[in-house]
Amino acid sequence: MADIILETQGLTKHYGGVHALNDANFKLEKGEHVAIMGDNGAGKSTFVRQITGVEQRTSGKVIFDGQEVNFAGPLDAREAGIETVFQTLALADALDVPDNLFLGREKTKWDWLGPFKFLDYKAMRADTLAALEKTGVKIPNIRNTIQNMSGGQRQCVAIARTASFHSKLTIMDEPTAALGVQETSQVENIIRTLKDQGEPLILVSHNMRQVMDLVDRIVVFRRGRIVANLRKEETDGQDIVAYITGAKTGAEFEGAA
Amino acid sequence: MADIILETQGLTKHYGGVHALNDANFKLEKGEHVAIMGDNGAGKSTFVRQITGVEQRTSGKVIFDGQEVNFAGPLDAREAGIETVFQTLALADALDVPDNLFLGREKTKWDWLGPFKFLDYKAMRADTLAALEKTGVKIPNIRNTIQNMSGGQRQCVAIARTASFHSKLTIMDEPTAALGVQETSQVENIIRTLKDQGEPLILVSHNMRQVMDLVDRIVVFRRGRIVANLRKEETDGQDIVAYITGAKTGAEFEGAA
Amino acid sequence: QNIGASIARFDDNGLTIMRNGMTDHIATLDGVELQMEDAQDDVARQLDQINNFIASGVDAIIVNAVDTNATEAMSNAAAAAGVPLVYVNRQPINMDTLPEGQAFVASNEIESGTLQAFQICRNLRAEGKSGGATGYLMNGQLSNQAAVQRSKDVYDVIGMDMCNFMTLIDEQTANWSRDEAQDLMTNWLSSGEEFDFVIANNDEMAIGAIQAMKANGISMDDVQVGGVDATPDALVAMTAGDMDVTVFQDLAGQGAGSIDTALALAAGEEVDKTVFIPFILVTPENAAEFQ
Amino acid sequence: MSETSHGIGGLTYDRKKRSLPGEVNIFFALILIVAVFEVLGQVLPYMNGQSFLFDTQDRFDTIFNEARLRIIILQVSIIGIIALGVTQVIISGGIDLSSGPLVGATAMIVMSFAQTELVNGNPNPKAVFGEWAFDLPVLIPVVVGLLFGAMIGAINGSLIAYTRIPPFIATLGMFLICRGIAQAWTRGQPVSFPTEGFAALGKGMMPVFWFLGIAVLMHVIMRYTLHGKHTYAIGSNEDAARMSGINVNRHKVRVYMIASMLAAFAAIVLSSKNLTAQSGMGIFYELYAIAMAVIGGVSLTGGRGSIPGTVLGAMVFGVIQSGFTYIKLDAFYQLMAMGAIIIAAVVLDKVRQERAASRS
Amino acid sequence: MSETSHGIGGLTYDRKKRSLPGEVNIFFALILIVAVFEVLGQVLPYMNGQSFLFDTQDRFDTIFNEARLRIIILQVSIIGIIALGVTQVIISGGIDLSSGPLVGATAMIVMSFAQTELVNGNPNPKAVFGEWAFDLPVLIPVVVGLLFGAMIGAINGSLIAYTRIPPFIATLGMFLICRGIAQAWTRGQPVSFPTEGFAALGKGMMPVFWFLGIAVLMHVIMRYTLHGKHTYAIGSNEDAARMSGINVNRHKVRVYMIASMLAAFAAIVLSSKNLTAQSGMGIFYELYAIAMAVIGGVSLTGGRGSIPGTVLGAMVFGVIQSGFTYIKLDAFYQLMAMGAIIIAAVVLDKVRQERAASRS
Ligand SMILES: Nc1ncnc2c1ncn2[C@@H]1O[C@H](COP(=O)(O)OP(=O)(O)OP(=O)(O)O)[C@@H](O)[C@H]1O
Ligand SMILES: Nc1ncnc2c1ncn2[C@@H]1O[C@H](COP(=O)(O)OP(=O)(O)OP(=O)(O)O)[C@@H](O)[C@H]1O
Ligand SMILES: OC[C@H]1O[C@@H](O)[C@H](O)[C@@H](O)[C@H]1O
Ligand SMILES: [Mg+2]
Ligand SMILES: [Mg+2]
Repeated sequence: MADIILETQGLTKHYGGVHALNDANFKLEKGEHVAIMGDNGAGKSTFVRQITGVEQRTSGKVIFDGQEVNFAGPLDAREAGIETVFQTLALADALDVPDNLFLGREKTKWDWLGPFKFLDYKAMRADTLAALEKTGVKIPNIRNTIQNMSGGQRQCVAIARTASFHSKLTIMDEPTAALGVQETSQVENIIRTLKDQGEPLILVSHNMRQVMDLVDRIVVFRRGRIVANLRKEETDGQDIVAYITGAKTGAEFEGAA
Repeated sequence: MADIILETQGLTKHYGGVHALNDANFKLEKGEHVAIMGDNGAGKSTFVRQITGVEQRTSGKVIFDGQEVNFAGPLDAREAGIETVFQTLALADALDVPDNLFLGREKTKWDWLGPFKFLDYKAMRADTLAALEKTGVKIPNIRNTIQNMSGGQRQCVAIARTASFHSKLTIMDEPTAALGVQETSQVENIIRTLKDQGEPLILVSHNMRQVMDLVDRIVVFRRGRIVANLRKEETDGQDIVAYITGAKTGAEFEGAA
Repeated sequence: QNIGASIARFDDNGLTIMRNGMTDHIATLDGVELQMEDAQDDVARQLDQINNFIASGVDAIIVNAVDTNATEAMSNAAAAAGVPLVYVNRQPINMDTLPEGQAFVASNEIESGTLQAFQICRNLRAEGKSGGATGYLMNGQLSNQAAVQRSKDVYDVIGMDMCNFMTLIDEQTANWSRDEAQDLMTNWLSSGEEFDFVIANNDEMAIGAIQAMKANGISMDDVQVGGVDATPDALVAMTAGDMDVTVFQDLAGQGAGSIDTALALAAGEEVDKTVFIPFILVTPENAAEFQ
Repeated sequence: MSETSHGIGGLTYDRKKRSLPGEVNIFFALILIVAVFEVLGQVLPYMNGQSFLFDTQDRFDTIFNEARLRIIILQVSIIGIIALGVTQVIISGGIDLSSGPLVGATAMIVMSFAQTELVNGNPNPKAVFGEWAFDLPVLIPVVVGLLFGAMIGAINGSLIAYTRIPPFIATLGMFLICRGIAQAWTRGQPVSFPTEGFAALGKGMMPVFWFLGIAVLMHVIMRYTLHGKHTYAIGSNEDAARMSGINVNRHKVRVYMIASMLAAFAAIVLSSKNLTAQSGMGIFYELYAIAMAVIGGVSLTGGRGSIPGTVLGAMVFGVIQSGFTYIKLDAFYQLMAMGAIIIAAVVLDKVRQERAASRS
Repeated sequence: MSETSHGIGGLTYDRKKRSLPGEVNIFFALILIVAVFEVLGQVLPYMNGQSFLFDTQDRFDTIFNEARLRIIILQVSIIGIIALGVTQVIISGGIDLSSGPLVGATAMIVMSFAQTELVNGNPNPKAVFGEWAFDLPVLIPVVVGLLFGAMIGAINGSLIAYTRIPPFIATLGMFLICRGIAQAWTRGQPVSFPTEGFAALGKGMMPVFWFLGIAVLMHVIMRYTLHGKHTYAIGSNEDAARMSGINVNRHKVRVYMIASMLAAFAAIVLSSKNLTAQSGMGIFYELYAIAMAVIGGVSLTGGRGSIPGTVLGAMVFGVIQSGFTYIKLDAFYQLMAMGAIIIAAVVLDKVRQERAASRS
């Protein structure tokens, strides 16, 4: 089992009367890229939020890198080595692009000053340009605040942030939803690079083509439950849609949904 | 010219030093469905914001339904007959689904009470269910607040809102970006219905398949300028990508970008 | 001639009477201008106002101190700029060391509370309650020196042999306010305890207490109520038989006196450094004199 | 419709598991505070086993100390009226700091139109105007007061809506302006001796009657009418409200006008209750009114809260104030204890909310 | 890097057209207000052509009325020090209402450790402690004051960070607690007669020195250090800051601690300047400090503002206050005019901002 990077057992989240996630048993091997698909409201983002400690789960276990974990917040998850692009992006509107890219891990000088250490603006700006380049996005002035960026520009900043730092696991929740044709293919290249480097990935996406192009395995959520776990080679778009819509349910998931 | 519903002449918007939109000349005929495509940051949403009065343009003219218009705000635009799904959705987080669907045009009783007239919650709830049905979305409890909805559920609420009211022109800025496979096809059906009813539409989208399926004409933005105006029959995906990336520029737009 | 005056608080009842005394007196004088500032109960603001007067080049300054302990800094500022300074109504702490060209016209709060409490003590004795009487004490704003002093005067009187039959059930602040006094009194009443007197640091609170007691059906003959200030409202209450004791100070006289002293100092004349204006006890017998 | 699950797309929603409304928490906090005072009454040696809410001396017909029940609510009724208006301001995403000074200014103005000619047979020693202003029908001062409130509210609202300056600044400016008006009106002199008609408005338990009556009215407005819905919508997301076609500017003016008219009405009741008007009246009322609303669950970031919550928030203050006098807490420590209890009440509310949110 | 256009993807950005920083607007407002006073001095008949800023009576060596220049900044220096701390609190998305009462409480405590034994040869009539507390080195009261401030700030910050109650409530509670402490310390009696060493801290223009010195320090912190960047990030989007791995809770505690320590330091300078401490000191300072920051362009919704802006905001107050005395404005109207000018200054700023935003 040493090659399992993430495992969830019976992971469940209820919001008052809404059963958003029920009894999710999920495994991800080191180096593996897995897609999560499913209808709107199927519980995909809820699943991501439980793993990354954004919310506290109702019940179930999360085992990361061989250890049972109970992240008190996303800070803990990140420190454990999970990098996430959230669906809500998590950018600070009033700050500019380099500030956002380095938020929480700024480059600094004179570190003996503790919380008052100085920021190395110059270095961060240079690195920002390099990181954004990879996403193929165009931004007229990276010193403008994030609130003045277009939807796709914002998304690229969030992706560049995640891609700039090494991690044990990367999670991307619909990373290309707002992206243009060119930017999407650039981000897909970033994902391929992760694959080549052996970094595992969970990709939430509604884009069938993208999923079939990129990942090894597809997990389908429906009404808060996992209803299918399919190797890419053994399935196709139509088959997946059948699981998404509930026309089919995976053999090992009978009784679900 | 009586069959032109919307025309812009030299529409331009600068934000400080950022030239987001330059000299856009655009025409839309009654009953016509047009797609706007372009890279992230190309100026598509900026174009939409100028037409709908969300922002005040730097220069240029907007002619709607035969009259030059200068909307002071989105309220004016809506009253003139333009229904818009903004990229930012414009939902009130603390209100529930029916409240959001009817925001600004609630069903009421005892109208002689003026601003203190009573809300007809029952009627609005029933209509909400009907309107959402069309988008194919699933929502466990429509009385939950919008902030508790998934990304796709939110987007469906915004679309249902626009689709529920008749208008002279409908504008949708990336309406299906966050939608699942099923919901996307439902929303595309809504758009087809508009087409059948002869209602004109501007659709901003990055989805080539969708654009080719749905619209009559494609306008491409690049670096804040219109660089192509293509009838669907005379183009194809690769051709459009060439315009988006700048490999090609429309004959009548020489000099642009 | 330009005189600048800084008053502790403009919306204070007693100080308003004093202010009016000043403006009325100025109206009778030729060629004298008075500029009055509201220190809004802020010590620091008052010191700044004095410095502003100095910047504007006034001929003399009058100060009704927010905090009489802060007068040293003010005296220093005025002396350094060579501008005469008169303290009014509240006695400055640096009275022994006042620089040249400074004086004060004030009254001593030790008198007010003492006169009031002692008269209540005498009235209670006269009613035959010297075997034991209980009551309540209403404090003014706890940060206000007049309030602190007047309450202290009350304890001192109750500590005397002649008055130690009086005991306080409770004391609370009603912040000089009639409204808060009404609520406070009603709260006291809701405990159902018997009592014989209510002493308040000012008339407004005494009137509030009276209103609350009357609303709860208590006869004003059975309770001794005392305030300070002799405001018109209090005198009316006294004539109506509701209030028993108040204390008058000649605030208008103090105001006018401070102006004359300031003018004299500005003209370089010799003046008395200290002018004491005494408090006067007011009871139903002499109330008419003050109306 | 209340029978259905309000779900769509074939999803079921388990209604039994839904969270309780926030007001329930504040209600528990209130009960808790009362219980603490009851226990203190038994435990503190000098209290001789008195009871806070119950009648231990057989003074009343019921088992309750009715005098206590009355004063608990009476003493918060006037600020409570202000808090009702402030509640909608905060829900709309704004704040109103001017209500306290507005009380002072309105009281001065109103009382000047409510004076009697003769006091105990003597001419009124505090007359502000001449002959013509004596013994006017009670409607006149009331209308004058409400108009003044409406005017101040309209200025607040217009500044906030049309110039887009922060409500904190607009109403802080108005705070100073109203203090100035209050003092300039009679140059600081109190105004007293109203007509009997005017004095009746705030007599006895009348303030409670006004407070609860207006609370019911405001609750209906906030919960069931267009005005209420738009107030929540603007507070939740002003841009969204604007884009959805709500006339946000006009609405804001109305919200601030209602708030200021309620503050003006509070001034009328207050000056009637006290039979006097003084320019310093209403000091810190704005802070207490805001605190009542927030303790009652109104969110300072807008969009959330309710009138019943604010009424309960006001009750918390009433109980605390009365409780302190009851246990004879030293005045110096009352302020500290009040501060601690305000914090504790809101913390309690938060803790219960979070627990509810993470409950299965 | 400042030569490049900071664009990516081949886009060019026209740097010459970028908007001016917000502080410029406030600076213009300030100039405008000064000009108005100068003109009034010439125009009002009773002013006999006096000048506001210039020396027309040849009282000073330079062409300026130096006494005026000094008092303009002197009188806002102490609240200004508080405003510097409040600026970071507001930028972080919070608010601090407790600073005014904290000034009162700290002044009382500090002064008790700063008393002299002999006053003009007599024993100190206001002594709070015994023998041991007389004539202590000046460092002791200063450290005691700063520690007290740090403690109050830590409580504020911890409540806000860990219990998630609104800053308005936490600091309103602390407002009452500090007022209580101030009054309970000596049961309302002022504390006076400090040592010469202590008196030197706030003598003459020392408050100005402290204000400007701390302003420079705070500017560097907010603009160039991690603390500053994280303060802006949290105020801009707290959830995002949390998700990005900033320890938001610990950061908030630090922000409130700095604010309260600055308020405590202001209390030290204030009591030294006035040679006394009184429990009512600092009344309304919290409101003025917040107003200075907001006039200086700090946004009450968090994420936006700067220290130089706040310094200019403070200057606006100084000029207004001094100007009113200069034109001998009746005190009743001063409050009104002050209110109107605060509003006008912010409106002006807004108008210029909007014009700049819609400029081509
Ligand atoms: N805080 C919350 N309170 C109540 N219900 C919630 C909350 N958050 C999510 N939900 C509900 O839980 C369900 C799952 O939501 P989730 O965001 O996980 O969906 P998703 O699969 O990510 O959808 P999408 O593709 O639209 O992003 C939805 O029905 C949603 O309305
Ligand atoms: N308020 C603003 N201030 C400054 N720049 C802005 C502002 N709004 C938009 N921009 C800039 O204008 C350009 C066009 O933005 P716009 O939102 O129109 O792009 P878009 O074509 O809609 O992109 P997307 O596909 O990502 O939504 C972008 O470079 C963006 O950064
Ligand atoms: O400072 C405020 C107080 O001042 C006193 O002199 C007066 O008697 C009180 O009524 C109160 O006004
Ligand atoms: Mg999602
Ligand atoms: Mg866009």
